[in-house]
Amino acid sequence: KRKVSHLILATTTSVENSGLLNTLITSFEKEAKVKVDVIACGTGKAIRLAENGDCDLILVHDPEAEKRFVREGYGIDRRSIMYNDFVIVGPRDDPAKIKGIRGVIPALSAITHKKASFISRGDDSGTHKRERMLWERAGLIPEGEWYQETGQGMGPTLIIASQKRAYSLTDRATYLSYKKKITLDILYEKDKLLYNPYSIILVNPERHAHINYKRGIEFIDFLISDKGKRIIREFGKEKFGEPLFHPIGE
Amino acid sequence: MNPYAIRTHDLSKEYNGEAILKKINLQLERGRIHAIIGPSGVGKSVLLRLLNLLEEPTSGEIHFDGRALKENDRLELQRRMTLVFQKPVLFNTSVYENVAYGLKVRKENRRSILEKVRKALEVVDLKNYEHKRARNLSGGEKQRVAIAQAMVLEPEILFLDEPTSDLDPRNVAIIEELIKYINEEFKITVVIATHNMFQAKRLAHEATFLFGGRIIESGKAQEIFTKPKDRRVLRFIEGKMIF
Amino acid sequence: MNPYAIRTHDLSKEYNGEAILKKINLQLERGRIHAIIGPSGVGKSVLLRLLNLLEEPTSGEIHFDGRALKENDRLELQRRMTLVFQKPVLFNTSVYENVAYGLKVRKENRRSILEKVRKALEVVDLKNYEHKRARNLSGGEKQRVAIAQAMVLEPEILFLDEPTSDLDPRNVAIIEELIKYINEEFKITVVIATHNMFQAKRLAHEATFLFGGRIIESGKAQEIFTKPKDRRVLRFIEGKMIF
Amino acid sequence: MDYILAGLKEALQLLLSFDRETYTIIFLSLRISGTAVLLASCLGIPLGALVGLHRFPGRGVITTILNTCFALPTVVVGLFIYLFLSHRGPLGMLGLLYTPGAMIIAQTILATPIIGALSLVAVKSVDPAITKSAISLGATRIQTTLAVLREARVAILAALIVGFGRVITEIGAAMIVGGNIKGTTRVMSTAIALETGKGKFELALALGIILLTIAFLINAGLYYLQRIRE
Amino acid sequence: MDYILAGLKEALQLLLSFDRETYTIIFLSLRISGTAVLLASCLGIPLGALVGLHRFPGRGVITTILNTCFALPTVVVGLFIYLFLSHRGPLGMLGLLYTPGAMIIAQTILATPIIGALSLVAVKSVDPAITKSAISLGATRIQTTLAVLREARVAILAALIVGFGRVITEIGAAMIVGGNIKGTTRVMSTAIALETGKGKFELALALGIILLTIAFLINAGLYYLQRIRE
Ligand SMILES: Nc1ncnc2c1ncn2[C@@H]1O[C@H](COP(=O)(O)OP(=O)(O)OP(=O)(O)O)[C@@H](O)[C@H]1O
Ligand SMILES: Nc1ncnc2c1ncn2[C@@H]1O[C@H](COP(=O)(O)OP(=O)(O)OP(=O)(O)O)[C@@H](O)[C@H]1O
Ligand SMILES: [Mg+2]
Ligand SMILES: [Mg+2]
Repeated sequence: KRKVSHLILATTTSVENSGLLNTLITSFEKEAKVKVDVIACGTGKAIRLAENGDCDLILVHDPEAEKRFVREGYGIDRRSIMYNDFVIVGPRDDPAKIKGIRGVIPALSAITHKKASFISRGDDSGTHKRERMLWERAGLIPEGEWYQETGQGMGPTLIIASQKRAYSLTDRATYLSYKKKITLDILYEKDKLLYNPYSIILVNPERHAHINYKRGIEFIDFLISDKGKRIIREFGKEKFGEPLFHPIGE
Repeated sequence: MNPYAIRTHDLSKEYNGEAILKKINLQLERGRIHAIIGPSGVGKSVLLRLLNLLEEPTSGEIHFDGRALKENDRLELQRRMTLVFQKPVLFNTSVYENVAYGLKVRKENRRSILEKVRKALEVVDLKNYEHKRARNLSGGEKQRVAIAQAMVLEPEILFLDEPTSDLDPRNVAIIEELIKYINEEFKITVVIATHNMFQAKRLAHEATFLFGGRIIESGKAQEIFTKPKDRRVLRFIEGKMIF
Repeated sequence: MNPYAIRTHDLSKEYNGEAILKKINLQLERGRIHAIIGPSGVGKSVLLRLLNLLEEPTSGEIHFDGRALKENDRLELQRRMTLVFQKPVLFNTSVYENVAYGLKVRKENRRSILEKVRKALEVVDLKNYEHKRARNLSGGEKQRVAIAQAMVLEPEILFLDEPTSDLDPRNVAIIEELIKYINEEFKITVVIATHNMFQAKRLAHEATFLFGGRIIESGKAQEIFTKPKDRRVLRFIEGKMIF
Repeated sequence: MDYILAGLKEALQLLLSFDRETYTIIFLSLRISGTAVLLASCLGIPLGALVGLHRFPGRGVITTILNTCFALPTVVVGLFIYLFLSHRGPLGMLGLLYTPGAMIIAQTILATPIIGALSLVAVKSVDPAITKSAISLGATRIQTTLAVLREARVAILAALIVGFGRVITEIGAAMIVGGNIKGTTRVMSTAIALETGKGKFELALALGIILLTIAFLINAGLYYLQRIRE
Repeated sequence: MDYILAGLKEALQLLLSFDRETYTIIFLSLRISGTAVLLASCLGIPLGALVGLHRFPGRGVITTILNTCFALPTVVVGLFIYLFLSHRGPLGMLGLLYTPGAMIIAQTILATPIIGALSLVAVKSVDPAITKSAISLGATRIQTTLAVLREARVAILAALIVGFGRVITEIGAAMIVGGNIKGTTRVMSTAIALETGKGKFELALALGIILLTIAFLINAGLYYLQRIRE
């Protein structure tokens, strides 16, 4: 039997890799006397694990998939707890000249038009799904030598983009933590379409009776508490000069 | 008790469809020394391996103590006999471990193993060889270890496949004396495959000649060596002078 | 040309600090048959391995054709001599491949290899054995393959380590005839390590007795076998009767 | 080059700071992989000996299957076991998912065919006459097998080393069934993958260097033991 | 169980639909890993034979290092090569990063010590008398080594199988130096990891089944070849 003193949280690698989760959990564990086990995996896999009842909570960023997950009765209590944003990064010389362009859609069009290299994650992650949505909105079908899919996490994808002097869509948090390893600059940012909210969802205890519902609620409550918000707001400020995530409901 | 330690009935053996032994009917009387003689490649070693239950005959039967071999007393039978191979195959361990092996698998106590092994090594003139690695021994030394390995077991039936081919005269004498001694003293049935006519003559009570996969003559050693009935045996025996 | 095919100077060999051969000074005259005789474990096989450059002596030198061995003509020298081991070690391939091996490494052409191998197999009475697996042969058959393996190379010096210990009289005769023939016909120097006194007497022109790691007597075979000077040699020769 | 030097420095620092987390990871790795190799030997060596020493119909197929297992992607093994241990799976009630137990199971399954296949080759390389000699000296079937294994000891030891290397470095299965949970199921290989994913190459290299050092010490010990026993 | 059946079904569909992407991945895997094993054999077998057949100071250390390489995390190898091939690295100008060439290099480095270590055990298991016999029959050093290798052929073949299994299943290095780029450097193992990450377990299993089937066919072919040659 699973120990009730454990809470299993499946989440995307980007959140785990940033180190935010670690800080949050350390603080939570002190108060709640419960251990939170983090399984870092892609959004797709996290949702799959939750469907199978192999975790108590998921923390992901793929609004479409999240909604479906709740609609199909696998999850309850979906809460958007924080956000950051996506940015388009690229080589400093900006061959497609997207810097200062108005809107992300024109930016992508410029890249397509120039056939400037673009590296996509291609792994059905939240980021990848957002990228696909953007191409769709732009009415473009990215195809050809210039568009390549890595099928890897955000970090490795940034490294590949850097080596190949290519554009890429990334979340700001991962970009900041990789900044020193790569030679890519943020070339486009701040569009409504680049808003990136993270949600936490409890696995439906009616489907999986063993789910640690009570502790799960406690964890969610902690995340949306003032203390939780403060931790999210402060995280990374010192190291990167700006916060990596922003709590929702400020 | 059945007078025959082993009898075979139409024992045959093929390898890849080639018949090596053809309907061998052999009677090995208890307590005697039997010589199996024949040219190289005739099947002497194969015969010993069959009798020692190391290989299955293609057809035919082997009777021990007058009873056909039953699958479930294979181990017990096996432990009543031992074969010294033509080319000694020793384990890659020390001389002591090699000689002790058969006693260890019989779960004898350490004390008695130590004693028996020491004695056997003394008999084969390898007194200070206990800790040497068997792999590095000379040809004759290996052969003597193999003989000691079998001797310590005091089997009811002892099969010897060219047991002295790698030995010098002194050691040949020692081993032959030993064979005669254990045969007389403990009534151990001995079966020797050999091409050394001198040795067969010196040791054997009974002799069996193999030729072309069949027994061509068999009987009292004395008679066969002095007045063989088969021409081929005669030729073979006369060949001894060039040995 | 130097009258000695091989001379050794204070050749010594130790294993793990134990001296096996002690300052051996041997002169092997070209074109003759030499017998190395001595009890089991005295170091006959070790000596042959040293002479055939398969092992390094602990001290001392070997001279070929009157010249000390130089590292860079090792291969060439090696190809002028061959050793038939006491335990035939055959490759796990066919009989044909085994006998052909030495010719193949010398890059002889296929035609001549085929011819020579066939002839050699015929001589050792293994005519239809070409395609058999060497591993499954009888003891005597293996030994004959090993002899054929060496013979096809027609070496200048042929080392034979107990070459007929697993053979029946008929084959012993064949091999001995062969040895005599190649010695006389091709002036091949032959060195035989043996404990078979009959054989040494029948074949050897010269004989060397080893005892306790040293040469205790050496000279014309005729003289040594009839009136040995050393008591230990006498005892050894007298032991022949029990062979 | 700086990376590598930095990695070396980091490795030393990690070890010398006596960082509890690092040591937890190291010992967990050794415990899990050691246990798995032990269990896999108990299954694999007898299996290899059985197939290697006896002729029976289907022997070729079993040999081929064992050899095929070298190409068993660890992710696939992980998935399989996940499907069994998942709450929806047949063994879900055991609650083994995300525990070291699950990792041991996965690694045992990975190592068994490897140790089996290499043991098979090992016993096949032993002179068949050894078997006959042992039987003739009165050994039972099991004793005969043990005698052959003793002759093949160098090659069997190599099989264990290969098995150990396979499981202590594998990531796929460990991630899926262990979950790489800090303090519970995070082992060296998954920690290395994690740090690499984070872009902390120096730390990843440092952990890699530590893993190799441990492996080197184990191998050196085995080599030495083997030498003095000969 | 349904998963596995679903995986099997999916595998069949993938193969029968003659999906170009699937076949590209399969052939790329075989090409890269096949080439790597070939190169690794050219290096590893002579290395193993050299260390196995000659006595020289440092032999024990080399043996131990080779054995340690079984515990070489593929991620670490990947990182190393990445550091060399990256634009900032010493070999950056070759432009090999994220090409099959880089993967071949990584896999060769992974497979060489493995094939070397197992070849070493293989030649060590051969009766030392074989060496002497070959020399006595006039073989040069190389010919002698070849004779010993021929005696050890079963075990050498096993070494190649182990090496092939290692490289065709490894993910760590392939991801880092290959990049898992669709159509260019995506191989079976990285594709399996990708599908697993997406939560598409059936597809991952399907690819795993295809990989195992290919490995099985290769092994069966080798087994058969070996049988008829004996
Ligand atoms: N396992 C085997 N597979 C195939 N053929 C075999 C096998 N064992 C023996 N033979 C063949 O059977 C024949 C008889 O072999 P065996 O060893 O019994 O001869 P032998 O009478 O002992 O001869 P020798 O005096 O030379 O030892 C030989 O021709 C040999 O090649
Ligand atoms: N490689 C080795 N390592 C250690 N000891 C060895 C080695 N080779 C031979 N010996 C020892 O050296 C001695 C001489 O061996 P060798 O084989 O030369 O004897 P031999 O005269 O040929 O005897 P036999 O007539 O029994 O063949 C033996 O006591 C043997 O144990
Ligand atoms: Mg025989
Ligand atoms: Mg000898």
